[in-house]
Amino acid sequence: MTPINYYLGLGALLFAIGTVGVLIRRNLIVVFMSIELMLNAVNLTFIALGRAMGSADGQVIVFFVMIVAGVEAAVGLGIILAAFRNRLTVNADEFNLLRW
Amino acid sequence: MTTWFPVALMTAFAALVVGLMVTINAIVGPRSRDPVKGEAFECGNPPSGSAWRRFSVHFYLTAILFLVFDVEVVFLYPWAVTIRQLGATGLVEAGIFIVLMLAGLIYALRRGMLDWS
Amino acid sequence: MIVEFPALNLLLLMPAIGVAFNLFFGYRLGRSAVNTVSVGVVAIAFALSVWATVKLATMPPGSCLQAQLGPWIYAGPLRLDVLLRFDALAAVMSLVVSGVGCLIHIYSCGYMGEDPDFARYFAYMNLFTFSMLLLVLAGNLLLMFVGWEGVGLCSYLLIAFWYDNPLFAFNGRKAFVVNRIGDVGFLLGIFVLFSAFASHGLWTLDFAEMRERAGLISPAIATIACLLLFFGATGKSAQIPLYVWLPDAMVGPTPVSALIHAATMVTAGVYVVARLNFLFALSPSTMEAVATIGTVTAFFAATIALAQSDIKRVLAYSTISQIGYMFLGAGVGAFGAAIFHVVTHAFFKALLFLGAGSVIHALGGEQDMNRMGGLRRRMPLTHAAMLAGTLAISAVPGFSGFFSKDEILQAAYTSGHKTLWLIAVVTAGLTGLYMFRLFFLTFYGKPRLSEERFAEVHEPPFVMAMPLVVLAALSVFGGLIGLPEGVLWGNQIGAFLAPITGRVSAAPAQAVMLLSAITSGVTFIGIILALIGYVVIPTLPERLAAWAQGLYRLLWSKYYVDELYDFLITRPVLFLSSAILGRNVDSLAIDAVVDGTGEAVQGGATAVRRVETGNVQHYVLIYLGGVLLIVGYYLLSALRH
Amino acid sequence: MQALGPLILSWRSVLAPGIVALTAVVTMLVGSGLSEDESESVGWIALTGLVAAAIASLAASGDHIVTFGGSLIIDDYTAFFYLLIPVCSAVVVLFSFDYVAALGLPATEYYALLLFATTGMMLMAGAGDLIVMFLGLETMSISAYVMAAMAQRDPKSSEAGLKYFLLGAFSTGFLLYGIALLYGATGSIKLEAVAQMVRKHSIALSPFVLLGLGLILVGFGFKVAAAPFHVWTPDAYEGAPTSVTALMAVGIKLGAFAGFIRVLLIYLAPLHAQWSGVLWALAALSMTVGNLAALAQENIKRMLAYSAIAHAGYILVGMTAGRSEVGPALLYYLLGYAFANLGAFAVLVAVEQAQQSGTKLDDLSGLARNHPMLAAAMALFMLSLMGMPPLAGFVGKFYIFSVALESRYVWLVIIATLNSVVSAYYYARVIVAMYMREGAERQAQTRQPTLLFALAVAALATVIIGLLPHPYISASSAAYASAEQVLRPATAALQTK
Repeated sequence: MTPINYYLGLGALLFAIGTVGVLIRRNLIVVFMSIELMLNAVNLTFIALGRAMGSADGQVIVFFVMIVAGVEAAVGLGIILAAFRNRLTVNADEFNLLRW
Repeated sequence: MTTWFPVALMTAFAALVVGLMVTINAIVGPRSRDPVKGEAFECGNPPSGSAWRRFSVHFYLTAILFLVFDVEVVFLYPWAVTIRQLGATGLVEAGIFIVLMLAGLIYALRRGMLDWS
Repeated sequence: MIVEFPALNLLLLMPAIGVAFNLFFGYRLGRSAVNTVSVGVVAIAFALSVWATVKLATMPPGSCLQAQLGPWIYAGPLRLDVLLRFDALAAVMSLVVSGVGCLIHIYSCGYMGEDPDFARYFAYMNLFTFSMLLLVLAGNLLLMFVGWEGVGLCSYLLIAFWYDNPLFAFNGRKAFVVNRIGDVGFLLGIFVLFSAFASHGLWTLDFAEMRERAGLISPAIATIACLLLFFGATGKSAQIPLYVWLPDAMVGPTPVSALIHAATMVTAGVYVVARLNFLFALSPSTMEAVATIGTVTAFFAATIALAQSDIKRVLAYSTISQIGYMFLGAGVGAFGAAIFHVVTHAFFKALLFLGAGSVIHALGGEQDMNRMGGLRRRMPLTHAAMLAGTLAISAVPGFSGFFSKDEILQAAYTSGHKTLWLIAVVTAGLTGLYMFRLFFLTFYGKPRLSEERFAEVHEPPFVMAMPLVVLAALSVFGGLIGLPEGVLWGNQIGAFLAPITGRVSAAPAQAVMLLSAITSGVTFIGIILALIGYVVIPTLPERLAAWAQGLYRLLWSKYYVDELYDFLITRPVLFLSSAILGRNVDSLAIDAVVDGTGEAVQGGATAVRRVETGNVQHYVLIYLGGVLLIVGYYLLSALRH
Repeated sequence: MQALGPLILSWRSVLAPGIVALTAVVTMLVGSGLSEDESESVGWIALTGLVAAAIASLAASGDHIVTFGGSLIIDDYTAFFYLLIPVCSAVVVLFSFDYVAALGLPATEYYALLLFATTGMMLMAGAGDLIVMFLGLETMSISAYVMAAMAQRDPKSSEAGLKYFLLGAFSTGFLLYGIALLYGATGSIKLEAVAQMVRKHSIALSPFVLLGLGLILVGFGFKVAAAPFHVWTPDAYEGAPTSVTALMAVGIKLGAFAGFIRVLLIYLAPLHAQWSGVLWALAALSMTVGNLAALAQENIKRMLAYSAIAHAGYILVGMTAGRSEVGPALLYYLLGYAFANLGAFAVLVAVEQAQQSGTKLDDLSGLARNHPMLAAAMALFMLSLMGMPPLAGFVGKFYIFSVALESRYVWLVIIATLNSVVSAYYYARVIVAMYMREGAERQAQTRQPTLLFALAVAALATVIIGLLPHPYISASSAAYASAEQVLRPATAALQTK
């Protein structure tokens, strides 16, 4: 069986990739996809831990996280759409009406 | 540390293979740069318009609805597996869950989300 | 002996009733109703104070009256009650607050007779009286702090009362901010005391209980706490370094200056020190600091007062100077004398402000003494009253200020603070000089006002004159409650306060006489200098004009005296006061500290604000920075194990 | 796999949030069947539901009981927030009526989302495991994201929603990762089990627990707007419709702190030595950043956002102390903070409507002349937030700071006290603008009985909670004590073993 550390390491790596994506990508949709990647990295971690410890809790959480991610997708795309309608751009740099 | 050794080996190997293939391709591959070559392939027809098109928002709304009802199953499936152990309580709870989803569906209908006219 | 005395609640609540009345019905019911109620509630409060004091006086020394309005903050072991306690110190203070306050309320009826915002004015004044009474009656430190902040708020509201003038509003805010700076010290002092006593199981901050257990506090803690509290006191009582707000506070209505910025609120710092004397006694170094700051403030403020031409500003600096005396008294252990001086100062300074107010009122808002002069003839009553006040503040023997100031100076001398004593004596001379300068410039000499305006000058109406007369009488005779030991009935107020404030051992009789003589002598020198400079010489040219021959010589003489005066006193003093203090110290150093802090804070504000670039990915970066710091911290601590 | 033991399902634990959630569904269904104009009246349905939930909150009071397999907790702490949160939301509903119409917000969705957000806040207060805590947090946050972006035609609103959402979702990732690590270290997501595990020295100091703890601090720090995780706050508060800002400043803070305090101070108390240092830094930074930046603001909503950050800092000062004496102080402080803020935002809503103006400081000039009651109320709220005795803000601050000092966090208390002095300046600016500056002549105010009622509730609460703090402190103490009960039997059980 594959040692749990591999899963955890992969999870951490995916999480880091997602984080970097949020930080450097300019397209809001891609930023949002990076966030989803982070959530799924955590999901992987949960599954791996749950399986390693023989507890179902890990999998239960993943169901909930998936739901939350889905809802966030729905809401997030809606908000990005609203922002796009107002500003005709999805470039993260250009949203700076509110500052200071 | 030894547990990580295969990973490192794997990574190095993958990098090596990919690097090799890309490099060889770049060196030996023939190249012809003309506009036709750069065009998108649309089954032989000359491509028209931009690939960046906006879709009707209805596609998107439907996708969201699909997402919601798709994910619903995630909760119903484990319940179905343990339906006997959970008994009446489980039945009531699943019922509440389904009724709530139904309320969401009614709301979506009233807001005209499935109205394509 | 502790006696329950529920009327104390009423005493406190009377002004609160006035506030509610003025706020909700004031404008609807009109001016006379507002005047009646506002004065009435304070008068009732005064009557109740008298009743309570009489009752207290018949009880054995050291007893007190108390009333509990209810529990306030009970949390865990914390036990704070709304407890009012009326002991000798509170008695003296509440008599002054409600008594002088009542007179000033009466005077205000005339002074604010034409102001459209009378209801708001009286609401603030009653609120002030309420807060001040709460401050002096509070049985624990935190309740006192409520009153302390309340008077600060009222002071701010009343300074900026005529807020249409942006300068006034600015000055109000300056007062507020400077006071809040002091309040940091005060609040921290409360915290320190609280934690010190709490570690010995005392969770009430109750004055009486703290007094009983003061011995448990280590001198170091007492020093820290007392210094912090004293820093707060310098804010409210306008001492170095936080005195800058008081002269600017003079833009408020003059009765406000009389009540808040002369008679009562600014002495709150002295009251706090006297109230907590058992703590200050634990820390000789703090006592030294109090005495030194008081003396230095007294001297510097007096020199500044010499160079001012605005009548209210002179009085403001004299207030700062007099409070300096009070702190000197407190600092050398003569807490009773300090409180005594609070009382007499309340009488004569309220009188002086109200007199100045009459003058300003009569002159249609004119405050510059260079445009006054000769008012004696048009305002004989005000003139007489001001004379009484000036004699009292200059500590001319026999007048009220003499007894209290003398007691402080003697305590300073006998306790071995000879340098401070010397500075204080010189300051006494300066006091005579600047106060009589004010007096002469205003009431003597040729009228410097245009004739039409001079002809319109009139005595104040009865409601304004009456308080003047009463306060004049108090300024003249008020000192009799504290005669030196061995003279007639001796020091009554000292004996009354002794259970709270303790007593200092009196100096031998000859020394008393000698010290008094020195002080009085210096005072008289100051007065005579004022007389020469502002009365005698200005009249000489007229007489010399008659004697045509001696004109040149006497003109020269006048010039000579003026020059001498200018060279020997005004120049150095002016140099000190306007060049160093007035401009350099006052505006540069202190304003630089105050404004500089302000600018540093503003600069910090701008810097912090610029972090918010509006770019969501910059936010992510900041967020990640925080995450990395925290994760790094935990990784390091995990590695350590 | 664990055996599915007998499930203890207590209706008491879900009654109040259930009512709110059900009302949300009813609002959604009823409102979507009505025309645009009619649908504004669904606010009354929402109000009824919230009031009913507040009454039903009493059902959750009592001894500490864990139900739904450890997912929900019944005790006075839960009841305290089950009562407070719907009341605050109800006040928001009260001053939303005309505002929603004036801004052209979709009323049905507005009230439904407000109710869903309220449900989430309540779940956070009653959560007994980390999943429910997470779900409550997301329910409340996701609703708030949408509400912030609700003024569709206002680019600022959608930008506020966008930033709030992106950073919120990003932050969710970290919180979740923290939960995952804690789960991995302790083998459970039930708070009680986690608490028992971290008592063991070997587990408490494992990297998993420490990193998990750190990331949970990050996640909650974001929700309570503690610096440096506060960056979203000013933008989101400024851009969102004012009534939504009120909900964010009060409701979300309450929910987040309810969860944060329970998790950290009660269940992770054994790790106090590990988290107090980080909280110390967060508290000091939040207070300083919040107060300094607030000084330079011209928009009152933005200023109140920074003030909210500063107040989070004050609360964190108390949490840093971490002793059980501080618990009641925190709850009491939240109480005073909630009503003063609600009131301040209610005044802003009123001003926006009465004057057809924005929420700049200049827009408040001369308010005392034009609307004396509004100005007086605003002054009261500012004074309370400033910490002027005897109002609630002062008593709360004194209470928190004195406990912190008692725990020897001297420097933190000094920083806090200095900060509260700085804060006086910007709160005073509002008062100065209202009372001491001339504003343009404005037209007469529109009469709004519900808004005035909301304002009166907030003003009365601010005064009464400050003047007569005793009953409220007792209630806070009882609430906190009952939440703490969980530790005692556990300790006893450990000892008997």
